[in-house]
Amino acid sequence: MAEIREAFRTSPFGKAGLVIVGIFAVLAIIGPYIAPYDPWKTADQLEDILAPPSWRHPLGTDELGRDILSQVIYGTRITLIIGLSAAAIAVVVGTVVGVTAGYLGGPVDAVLMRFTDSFLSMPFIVLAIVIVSLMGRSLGNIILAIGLVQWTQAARITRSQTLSIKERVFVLRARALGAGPLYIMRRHILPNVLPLVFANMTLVTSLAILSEAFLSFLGLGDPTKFSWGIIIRYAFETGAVSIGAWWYFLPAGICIMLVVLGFSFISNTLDEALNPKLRRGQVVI
Amino acid sequence: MALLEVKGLTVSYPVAVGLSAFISRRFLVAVDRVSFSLPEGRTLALVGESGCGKSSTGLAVLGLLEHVGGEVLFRGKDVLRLRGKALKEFRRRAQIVFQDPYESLNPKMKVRAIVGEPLRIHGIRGDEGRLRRALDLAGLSPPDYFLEKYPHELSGGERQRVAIAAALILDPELLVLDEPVSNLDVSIKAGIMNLLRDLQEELKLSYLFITHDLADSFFLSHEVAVMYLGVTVEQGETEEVLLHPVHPYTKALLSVAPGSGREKVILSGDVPDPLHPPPGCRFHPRCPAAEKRCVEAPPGEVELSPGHSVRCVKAESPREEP
Amino acid sequence: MGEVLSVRDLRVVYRLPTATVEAVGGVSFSLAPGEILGLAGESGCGKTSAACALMRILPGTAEVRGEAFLEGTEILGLPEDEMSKVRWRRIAMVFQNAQAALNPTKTIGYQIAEPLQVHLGYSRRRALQEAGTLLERVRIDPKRLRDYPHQLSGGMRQRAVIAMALACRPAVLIADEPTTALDVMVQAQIIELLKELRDEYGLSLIYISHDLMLLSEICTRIAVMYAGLIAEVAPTGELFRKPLHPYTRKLLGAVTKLGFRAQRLETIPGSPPRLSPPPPGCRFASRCHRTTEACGREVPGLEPVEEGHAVACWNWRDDGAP
Amino acid sequence: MGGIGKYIVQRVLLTIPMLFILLTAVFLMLRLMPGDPVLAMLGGRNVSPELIEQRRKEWGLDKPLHVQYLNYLAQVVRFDFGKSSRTGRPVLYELRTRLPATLELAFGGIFFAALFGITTGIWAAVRADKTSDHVVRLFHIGSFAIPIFWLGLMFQMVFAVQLDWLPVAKRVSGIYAYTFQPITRFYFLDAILLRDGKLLLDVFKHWILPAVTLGIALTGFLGRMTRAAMLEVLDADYVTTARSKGLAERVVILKHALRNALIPIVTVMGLQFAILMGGAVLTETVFSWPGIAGFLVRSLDARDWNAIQGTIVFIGVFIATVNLIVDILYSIIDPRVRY
Repeated sequence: MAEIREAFRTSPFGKAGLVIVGIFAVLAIIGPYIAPYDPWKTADQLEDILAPPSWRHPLGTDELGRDILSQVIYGTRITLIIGLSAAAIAVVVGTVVGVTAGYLGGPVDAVLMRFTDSFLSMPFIVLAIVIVSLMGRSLGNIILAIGLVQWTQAARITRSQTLSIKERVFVLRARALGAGPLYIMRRHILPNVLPLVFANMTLVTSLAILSEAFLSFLGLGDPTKFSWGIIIRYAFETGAVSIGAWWYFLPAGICIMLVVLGFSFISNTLDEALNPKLRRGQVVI
Repeated sequence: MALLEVKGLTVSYPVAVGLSAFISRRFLVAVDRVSFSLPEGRTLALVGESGCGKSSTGLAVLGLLEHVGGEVLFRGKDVLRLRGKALKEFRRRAQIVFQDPYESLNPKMKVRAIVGEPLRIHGIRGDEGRLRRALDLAGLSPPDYFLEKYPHELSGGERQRVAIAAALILDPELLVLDEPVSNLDVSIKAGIMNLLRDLQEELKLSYLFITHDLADSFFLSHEVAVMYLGVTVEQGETEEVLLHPVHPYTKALLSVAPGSGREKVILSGDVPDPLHPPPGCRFHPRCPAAEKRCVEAPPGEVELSPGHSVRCVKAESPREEP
Repeated sequence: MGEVLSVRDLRVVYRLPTATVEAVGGVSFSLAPGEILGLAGESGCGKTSAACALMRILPGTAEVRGEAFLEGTEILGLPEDEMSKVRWRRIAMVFQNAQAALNPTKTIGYQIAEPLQVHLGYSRRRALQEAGTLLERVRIDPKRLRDYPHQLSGGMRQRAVIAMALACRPAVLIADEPTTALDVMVQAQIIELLKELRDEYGLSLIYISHDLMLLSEICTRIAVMYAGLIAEVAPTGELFRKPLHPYTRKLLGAVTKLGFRAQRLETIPGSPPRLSPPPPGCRFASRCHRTTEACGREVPGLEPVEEGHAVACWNWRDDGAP
Repeated sequence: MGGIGKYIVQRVLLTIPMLFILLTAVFLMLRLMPGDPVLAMLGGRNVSPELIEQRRKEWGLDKPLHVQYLNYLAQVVRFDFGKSSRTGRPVLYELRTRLPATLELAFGGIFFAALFGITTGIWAAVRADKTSDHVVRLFHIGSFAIPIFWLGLMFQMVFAVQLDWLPVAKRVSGIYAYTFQPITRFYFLDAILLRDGKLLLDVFKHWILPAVTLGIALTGFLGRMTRAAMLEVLDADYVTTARSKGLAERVVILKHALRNALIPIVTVMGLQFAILMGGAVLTETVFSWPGIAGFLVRSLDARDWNAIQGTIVFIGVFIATVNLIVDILYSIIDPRVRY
């Protein structure tokens, strides 16, 4: 824990990550109370259709005259909910599979890992697309689909960590004392694996946020909600690029980028704190 | 009766050769029919170079390995066949201290949890006094200073003392010491060696002391078994074996020990691959005194004097000093 | 005259983000042609830092001060491009971990031939031919030129590293714990080889080790280091017969010896001082059994006692022979 | 060298169970997903029960699951994925004619990813902890964080719409759409075979934006990997040894460090390829690129059952093959791999 605090204290990237994620988290919570408009409210006048940014609509409007700033603010909550829940599913499934495979070893490990490998050889976007288009475009299904395709990485990381801890002498010592497998997993393996799982979770969250954007962009988002990906999808469908309506897709894209950047900064900083190999400047004595 | 009686102990490891491990498994015989006995309150040193099977023997004696053959009798009961409660009872009475104190302590646990762990595993109500006594015995005083520390806050010697305290807390009878001082600096090592000797006297402990350092075994052990490629080539009273060695390998090993003052017998080449051990006497390809019959069959064990035995054909037919 | 290497007041300071550590605090010694000087000391005493400083291969965080004359040329202040002509050509180094010192994806031959091509301008073919000769000299079959490091045994790898270091016939070879990871028998082989090479190539050696007994087998002179300073330097026999520094005496008393079963081993209470910054007086004072008021005030310099024997202690005279 | 041959055979044999698991997973996913696939495919509420039954028979979905499974395997082994209900042509034909487009894009992606990622990764590692290192790392994380489709849209807006330097989408300009008869369907190759310089330029202009877009999507991963691997190698004793042997820094980095650093990079290249194909789906959509991924998206929209299943299996087999090649490549660069 001390090394994590130290890493965030010394890394400007790590601090920036915490700040960015913090701001968006606040926005997700209070968003609906501060949004200037109802994001679904269409325009009454013609000049409010695809209007460029103005004092009335700071980020302009879409082809139905809806306020884009409000859409982006509402989208924050949806995007973060999807990102965090999908990451939670992925990490829980991945950790269970990884620790089981790593600790039990042998045929269980071989089967689970072959299974993981075959998942890895499938582009996760393709898998997610198929799952969502078969199950229907709802928020829950999107979370489930992303979670179910993102678990492989968590599984690999926890497995390799479990394998290396299992070989550590203190585990052998516990066995020599007569400890059973459950005791060893609980007392020795998990406490050493969990920090990595936690670091991995931040990375998976950013991947999940990107995945949601991908799915939405491909027309598989939940049509009853605004997420950043869906806003860009609408912009794409409207042909915002060719008519030069940059305000339509720029803000949502920048938000995605910032949040992913924030989570990545955090994940990098955690990685460096937990993986001494990445640290530099040791003394040679 | 001896506390520990090992008869014909064999340890093998499955070898994974690349991807073919999925198709066929081969076994490497790390320990081949090793026998010895360890009386109460005494120390037996297993010495030899890396890969000679001494550590495997130590782990096998505690029932920690798979693919083990032979018998390991602890107070007359075969450890290899113990299950359930009886096994747990044995685990209480036999403990191990490992080589690397950096590795053998869980970095996420405080000293209190590490030393108290054996109590917890055996469902013994841990009282504070017992913890303190164990730390005290291991020379960690005052105990309060150490109880709330994490391993990384301690020096190498202190960590090894924590490991020893954790091994002592259940009042064991047998301690397997697997190279307990090999990673320590000389001045710290000396303290641990003294401690081990004091503890033996005070608690009447029996040690199975695994080491590559002949001088260390000379300091701590009553008896010595010299191992080469999974086989004991010579064993007996420490002074007998290390001052009047008979087996050519023991002689060579002693001669190259720094500071032995003996004329060097430097064997060329490396220890053969244990996957393909040489036929006959395993030492013959490097033996300065090898002859034809050494290739033909492995030599039997010859008792030169009570307790001092050697595996060498030259000793079998005592024509001359081999 | 006739000194190959003469080091004066060598200091190494690490400037880390969190602290400034004085790893070597003013070390002076000289090396005569054909001499083997041992640098002894426990971990963290600065022996490796001193060696790497002479090779000028310390990381950028290290600051090196002092002078070192190699065959009359001062090398610590040389510009890097000049130094890169001297390094490996006149002064070379063998690292502790041979496995790590060899590039896993290049053949042994390639790696031995490389310095010959760079420094002596040999053609690729000639360099490889010479590499074969060198391999043969360190008793490796020249056919193995084409092998990759992982195909060699630990002992062979270290011998290949020695061949690589000797390729350009340097005047000085620094061997940093070259046998620590190896078994005693292989260690004996390497030491024998180094002695032969010294005679044959007229090498001077600095041999770094934590093992005093080992140094006694190979060195003509031994310098004992403690906390970044030389505590005592003496010809090998003299150091063992008549150690004067309290640290040297304790260290010698802490070593287990074959054939002499001590009742207890000497121990040194406490641990070495922190070097960020070092304490004002004698660095051993906090662990010394006899200190005077001078010890805490001023660092004792190396005081010559006899020919080749010097000690850095305020009270060596009062502390009669052991 | 018989060792390598044996290794390759073993590696191929190991790929078979993996493919088998993959095929089974695809099968189970498509059949056992909640919701009736036939209903989903027909996509409407107002479909008569007769039509549903008829389709069910047509697709063999009325048979027991294990029979369906065996039929499916038999189909896959023959690479017979049936006909696309959307285009009316065999799915395999559709995939085969679209593969060159996807490959052309994918190669471009790998090329630019390597160009940006590996070079900057090495640069950052060599100058570790200096300002340029921080800038490069920021670039790596940034390129990972940018949603690739959004980047494509930005590129389109800047380079195609605002500056009008490059075309917005497609593989060739409209004028060629009718006159140009592809031979290999690799348009670069076709243009060269036809000795048509103008066509070549046109193809290049269409290719560059999507290829760079896809490349940047991978740059972050590759760059971070390269930097980490390079840092580790630069810290290794053998690099210190190489330096002290008197080799020039350039030689130390290129001859001693780089090859060892590439070993872990090559191992993740296989995984990268799966990500690359995922990125291709998005890139093809943004740039209306007529490749396999675009085909999948349109098949999904049209609920084209055979096409979906065929495309997924095809992509899976394709990636498994690439992984196999990468593994063999790995065994060649790393002499420590035991055959």
